[in-house]
Amino acid sequence: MTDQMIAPPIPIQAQGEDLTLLEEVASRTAGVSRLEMCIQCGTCGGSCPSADAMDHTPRMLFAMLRAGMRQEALKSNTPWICVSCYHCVVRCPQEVHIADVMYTLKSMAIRAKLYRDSTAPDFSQTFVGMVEEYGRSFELGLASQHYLKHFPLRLPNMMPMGMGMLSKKRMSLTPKRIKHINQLKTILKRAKELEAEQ
Amino acid sequence: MTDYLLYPGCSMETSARAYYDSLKAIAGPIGLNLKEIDDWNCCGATEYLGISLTPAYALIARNLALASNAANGTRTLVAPCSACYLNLAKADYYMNERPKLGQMVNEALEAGGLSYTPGSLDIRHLLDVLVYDIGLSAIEKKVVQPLTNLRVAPYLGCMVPRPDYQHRWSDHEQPIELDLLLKALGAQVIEFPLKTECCGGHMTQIGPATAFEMIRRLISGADEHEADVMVTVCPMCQLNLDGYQGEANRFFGTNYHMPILFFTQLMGLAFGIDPKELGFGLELVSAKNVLDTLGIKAPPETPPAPPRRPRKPEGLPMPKPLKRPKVEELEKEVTQ
Amino acid sequence: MTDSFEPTIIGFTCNWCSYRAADLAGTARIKYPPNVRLIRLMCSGRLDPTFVFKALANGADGVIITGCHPGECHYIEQNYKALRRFHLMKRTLQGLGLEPGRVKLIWASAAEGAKFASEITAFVEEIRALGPLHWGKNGSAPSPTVEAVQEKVEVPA
Amino acid sequence: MTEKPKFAMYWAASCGGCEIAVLNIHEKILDVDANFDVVFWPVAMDAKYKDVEAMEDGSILLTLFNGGIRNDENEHIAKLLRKKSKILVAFGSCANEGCIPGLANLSDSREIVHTAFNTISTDNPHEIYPMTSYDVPEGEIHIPKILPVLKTLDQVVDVDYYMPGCPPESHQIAAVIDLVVDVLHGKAELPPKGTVIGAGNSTVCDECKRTRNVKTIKSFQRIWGVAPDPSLCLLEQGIPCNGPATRSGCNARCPTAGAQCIGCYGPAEGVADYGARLISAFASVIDAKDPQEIDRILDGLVDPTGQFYRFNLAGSLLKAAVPAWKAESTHEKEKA
Amino acid sequence: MTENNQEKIGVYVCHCGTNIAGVVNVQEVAEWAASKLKHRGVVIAREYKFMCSSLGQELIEKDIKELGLNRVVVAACSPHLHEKTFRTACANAGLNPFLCEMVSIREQVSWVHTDKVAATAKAKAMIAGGVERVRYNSPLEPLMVPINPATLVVGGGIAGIQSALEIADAGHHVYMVEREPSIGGHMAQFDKTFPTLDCAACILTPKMVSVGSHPNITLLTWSEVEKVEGYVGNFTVTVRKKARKINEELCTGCGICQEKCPKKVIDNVYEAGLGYRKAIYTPFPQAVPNRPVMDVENCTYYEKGTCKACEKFCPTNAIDFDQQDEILNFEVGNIVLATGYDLFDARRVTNYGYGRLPNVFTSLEVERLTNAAGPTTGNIVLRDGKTVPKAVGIIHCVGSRDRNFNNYCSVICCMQSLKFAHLVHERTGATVYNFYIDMRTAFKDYDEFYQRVLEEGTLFVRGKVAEVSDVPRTEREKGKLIIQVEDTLVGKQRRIPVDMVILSTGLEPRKDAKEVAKLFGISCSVNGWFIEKHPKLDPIATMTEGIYIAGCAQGPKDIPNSVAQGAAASARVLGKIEQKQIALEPIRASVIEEKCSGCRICNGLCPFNAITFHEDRMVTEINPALCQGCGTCVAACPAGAITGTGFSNDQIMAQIEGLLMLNVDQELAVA
Repeated sequence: MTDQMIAPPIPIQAQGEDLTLLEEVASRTAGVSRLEMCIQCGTCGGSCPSADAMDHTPRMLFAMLRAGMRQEALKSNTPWICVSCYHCVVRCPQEVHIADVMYTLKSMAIRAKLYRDSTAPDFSQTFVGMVEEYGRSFELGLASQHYLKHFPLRLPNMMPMGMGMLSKKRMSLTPKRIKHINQLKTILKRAKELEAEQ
Repeated sequence: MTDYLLYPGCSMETSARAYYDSLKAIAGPIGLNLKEIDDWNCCGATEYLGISLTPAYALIARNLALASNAANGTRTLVAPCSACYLNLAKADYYMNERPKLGQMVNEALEAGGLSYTPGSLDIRHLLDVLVYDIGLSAIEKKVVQPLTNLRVAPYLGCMVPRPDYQHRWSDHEQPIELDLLLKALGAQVIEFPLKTECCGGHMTQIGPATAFEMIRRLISGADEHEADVMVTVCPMCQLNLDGYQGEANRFFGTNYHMPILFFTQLMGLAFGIDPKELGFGLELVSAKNVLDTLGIKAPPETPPAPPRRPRKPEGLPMPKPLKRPKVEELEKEVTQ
Repeated sequence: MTDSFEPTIIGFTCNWCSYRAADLAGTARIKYPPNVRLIRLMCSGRLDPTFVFKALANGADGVIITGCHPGECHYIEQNYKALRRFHLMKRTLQGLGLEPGRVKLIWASAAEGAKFASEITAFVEEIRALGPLHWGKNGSAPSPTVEAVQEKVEVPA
Repeated sequence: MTEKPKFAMYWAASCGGCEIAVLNIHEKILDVDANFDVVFWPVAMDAKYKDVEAMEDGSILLTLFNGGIRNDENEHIAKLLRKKSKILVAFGSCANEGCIPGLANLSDSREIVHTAFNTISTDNPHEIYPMTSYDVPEGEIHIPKILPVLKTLDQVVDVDYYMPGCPPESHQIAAVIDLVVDVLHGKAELPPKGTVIGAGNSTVCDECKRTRNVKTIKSFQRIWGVAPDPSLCLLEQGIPCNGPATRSGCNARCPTAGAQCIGCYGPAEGVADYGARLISAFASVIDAKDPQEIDRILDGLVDPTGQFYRFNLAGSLLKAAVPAWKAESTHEKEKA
Repeated sequence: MTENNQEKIGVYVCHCGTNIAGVVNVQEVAEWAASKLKHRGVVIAREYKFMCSSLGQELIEKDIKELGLNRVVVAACSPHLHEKTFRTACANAGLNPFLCEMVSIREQVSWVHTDKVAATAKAKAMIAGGVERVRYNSPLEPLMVPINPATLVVGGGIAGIQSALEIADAGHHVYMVEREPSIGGHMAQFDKTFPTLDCAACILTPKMVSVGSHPNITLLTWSEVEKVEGYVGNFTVTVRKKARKINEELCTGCGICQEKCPKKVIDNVYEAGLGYRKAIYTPFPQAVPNRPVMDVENCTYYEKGTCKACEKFCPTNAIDFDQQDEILNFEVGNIVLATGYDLFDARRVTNYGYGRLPNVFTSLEVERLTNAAGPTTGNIVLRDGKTVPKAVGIIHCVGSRDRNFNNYCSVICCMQSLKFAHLVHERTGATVYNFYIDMRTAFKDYDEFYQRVLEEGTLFVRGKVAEVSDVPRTEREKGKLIIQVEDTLVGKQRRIPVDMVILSTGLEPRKDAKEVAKLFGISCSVNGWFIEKHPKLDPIATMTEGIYIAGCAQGPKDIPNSVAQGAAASARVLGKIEQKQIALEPIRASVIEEKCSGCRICNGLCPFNAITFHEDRMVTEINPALCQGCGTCVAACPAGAITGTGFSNDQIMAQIEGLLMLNVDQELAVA
């Protein structure tokens, strides 16, 4: 064996560690995230009811943020799978605002267009689109639009439920609009401008 | 009469109509005066927060601003929906914890001629107000039809007891408030260890398989405990567990039939209110069995005398459960 | 050189917590503005309101009083006495037309060097925003010491 | 027979009570006449300033100066008498520490003039204000100019002795006259310069007969709101008695009569700031650790500034409130 | 007080290498002090590279001798670092050490500021403050008090036992006060001790017996300290000796009363709630003293008025139903507090189900289960009392390292968990899982024990357990306790079914630690542990002279460290006793009697009880030996009748003037 046969080591920073990532996530999170306090104990990953469906446990995701793995972290499906049950939040021994960090990661992923599966982001955006338009959520519009796009094959299965909801008037056929929708739109417009200045 | 501001939230007018109807029906008897805030908007559920921070909080804060303007001698804003409750509470808390957020949100609100000072409202869930303000003994006094033979699984879901910014609940994992309220109605309340597990949340929309598994865990848990009905405090939980129960049955090849009702509906029944006024019949998994059980006007059985403690104890003694001071006070209120 | 206002601030620390917090801020090289001059007392309970009045009369624009956190006083509970005196002193000073923000009380443990520095920084900015306090400034020698009186007073012509 | 030593008494900004107090020594006043040649005492005899100006420097043996320095006339006479007197005594609270006239230092002097001449107490439709000089056919006439702040005598000139009280107690005045007479006859020596005479070295409590215990104050009361226990320390009953900080010498007149001490004898020996002593003392014995509770108790002290500085404001470390001090600084600058 | 400007002050400005000189223009400062502060008594001002070096100190000593300096100001680092150094230097040159003041221009100037001009100006102002202050410094002499050679040891756990024995063996008297009926503490409940697995009873019992029989030890069990007065060398202690309802003189410890007593009570103390005792009992057979106590709350006679079985059967008529609590007073010179810890209440972690799920156990329960003298005679079984577990999960860090409960590490849990892993494996052959966040085995032979447990096949899962559930999701989970955890080294959530869960519960300060601290005039940290004088250099002493702390009362620790601290405390006490008398810091308050009007404002302000009121003379007096020098009473005295040495009003007022001098006098500010 000669020296040439041994592959040269890959430099650790080959992918370009992005040490501003953790700070950026913290600064974009509502409240004080305490993200830097994570001791990697795994309470979050252990508590998560939907952890099985996640690419990475929340703990791993936080380690990736620390390691500056921007692409990988933002591509992870983990934040989208989070059901906001807050089990991890109340159990976290370091009081990290885990659920809110997940929201931050989602918004950063949307901004960077880095998610792999568009189901969840689409759902969020459809939902929000309706809210921005009417000031209220519109379940029928949301459900039909969303299922049609992402689960067309499941739609027939969902029909009984949808029909039941409709027949019992638990879903309305037309969206309801708030009175001062223009006021709301003005507020949201200003909020978006402020967000963009960030 | 105590005045409260009410933020109903979108579901109360649609998918959770039964919740709203039954709430309106019981409010009078227990002296709960709810003032719906005018022209409220959607709180954004769990979706807007994941898209953009400032707009999401501005959306929520518009409701807080409207509520604080409407506040006349009261500072309590009641939300019956868990997600709404949490979002409102969260905005109020974080606008204070991160003054910069508060400042940006207020800047946005100003564009619409509004403003909100964090901390100026007490944001509370309906159950909290019923248990801690109205009081269990007052509720118990209104009971004319005790739910004696009904086995109830109390189910709170996630966002009421957690993250609990203002420490309003007895516990994050196994809170006792709903159990005691149902006991005050005379129901047989089962020790339901899954009472704050997740119903699946928005996963019914974005990852049905995951959601169905979470629904199955809860329904099968209640079934194992031989519950006649699961009682919830949240429109989303009700929708997931009731609306998707059939779909979950199909997915796993199971055949559960677990009615899911709002706690206010059971309160109404116990108060002797007509089931129709309480939104019965709107559920997809029929709750007829509940009414049937109660229809049997059998006099309440005298409970069997507790067995005498054996002279020679078997096995090792168990530690006594921890009595938090809050719980102890609450328990004193229920005579049962 | 700008003519921006540089406030002069007198700070009082207790020997056990806040003075050590100042030490720690130093050891950790945490920067804060040079406007504050500290006086070490054994305890915040030693703080006599006279000292604060003296400082204000002699040209300080603000006074910051620091001590151990409640419950952590080296002398068990004397910082509560400081707290109470601070409240009453503040009320009295307000009666004398002083902005309430000119005198401040903060708690800092021996471990809170960073907190100490950030509190000082914040206080300097708060006083800067309030502007100069004219008590005892502009050359009118305030409250001279006994010796100074003897030097100064002459029989007028 | 040699000439009798000369005596003068002057009344600057004060109420006149000090003069009355001097007359209240009854037949002792004859000792004054027997031992002194009264050369200047505007309230008792006719004299002109120019007569005093004509005297030789140091020719008056003893001058009792009462009143604070409020205007330039006060200031001029203070300087004049200082020059002409061997012994200058700051007589009474005004000269010592400003007393009630000194409370004007809570405001800017312009505000005071305005209040005096153009508010509800004065019918002044044409808004006429006094001028300090005015031309009349006989020539220009002057009235004294008000100074920005009231000063104590020793803030203007060197003072030999201090005699506190509002007014000084007659028995103390008598004792001081006895002492001076004894000195004149070589039977005693003058105390060191700067000494406080005609008063004790301790505080009012020393002379107060009420029973005292370890103090814990749970609330402050105003004296007309309660019927205080006649034998127990007033402060312990929540009545803000200034006795603990006030120089003794009055035989605890007020507390003995059932009223709280308000502090006319000024601070005890060696105290730099009278109010600070009381602030510290009162706050030390409040029974609270929680900031809100502390505030609640302190709310009972309705006017802390008045409570602690009724007599001592001009003589305190801070001397005046911020507005008055600002005016004084400007004045000093202009002079310079 | 200044005496007609007779001050001759030397000012010494330190460069501290570049630490100070890099930011502050040291030379300018020294020249300025020499010229501009001349009229304030400064006769010499020097700068030097390292003032604290022996050459720097010699410089000061030389000036004191040659120039006749009578005051010294050193502008250098924090006085907490070198005040002693410079004061000693002054003393060496014959100047009273308290006539030396330090000005901290390193920690408070050069290290925290960057603007050189502003930093230099601030240094000047601070030196002016120091100079003004030092003019009012007065020479102080320490106060000497005699030391009573007797010692009080509070707490009869292993730390207290060690401390008491060492002092008693050295020939001095010890009073040991223990709250429980027997000494021995938590260690007496343990089975094996890590890492050597010695039997706890085998090594502890002989020491307990020594305490019980030592001629120099007065043992007071079932007793509590009620009051402590006095000060180092001269404490007066009041102890309540609770009524045992047993005449200890007559009792022989035969145990017949316990045998005959018909009332069984769950033993929540010694048996950790797992076993039973009688209403009259000694907590365990090797108890010292071997005298029972009667539990009057549970005794049938006190409940119903009849029974007295114990009295009937007692062969020596030692039962005394009328016995009352006794109050004892005695004097000691020093006190060792070894009051130990409480176990964290695992019921607070709802998600681990302790108290709800029968087969979740705490560490202390498992100690009793594994103990051959315990309720199961050493058999590790489930709550049913018979089933041997096939799989056992041990959870570390329960209640520790968690901001929801206690954010400190309880130190002993890792080793305790490893010990349990070993014992469970050895006694039951069960599969053992250990769930840990970080494995902390840092002490002699500890990591070797970890290796041994690894060898035995214990399965280690790195992850803090999220929850323990009894709700199965699959067949294999049925009838089991499921431990749900993220295996962080795999990065996946796991659900591990076991039969038994052992919670390695953390250590907490005693519930009444705060009251005890107050009783003895010491303080507690935020977490509630007693605070030592210095965390590194004086971990045994407290801020109150003559009071020492040992064992877990000071913070979580294992047996070797508790013993070491107990021994160290006794060494400190013996050192004090050997001194025969002690010098107290001269920073003290005192009352000027002629000025005191007896208003009694100050009377309730001293937590050290140094203030007393003399009704006869109507004046207040401060006991200089008790006074700790905080100065609160000085600030409170409305008559200005209390003065404080070292931090007098004159000193502080002068310092304020000095600090602000440059603002007032523009002349001074010019370099």
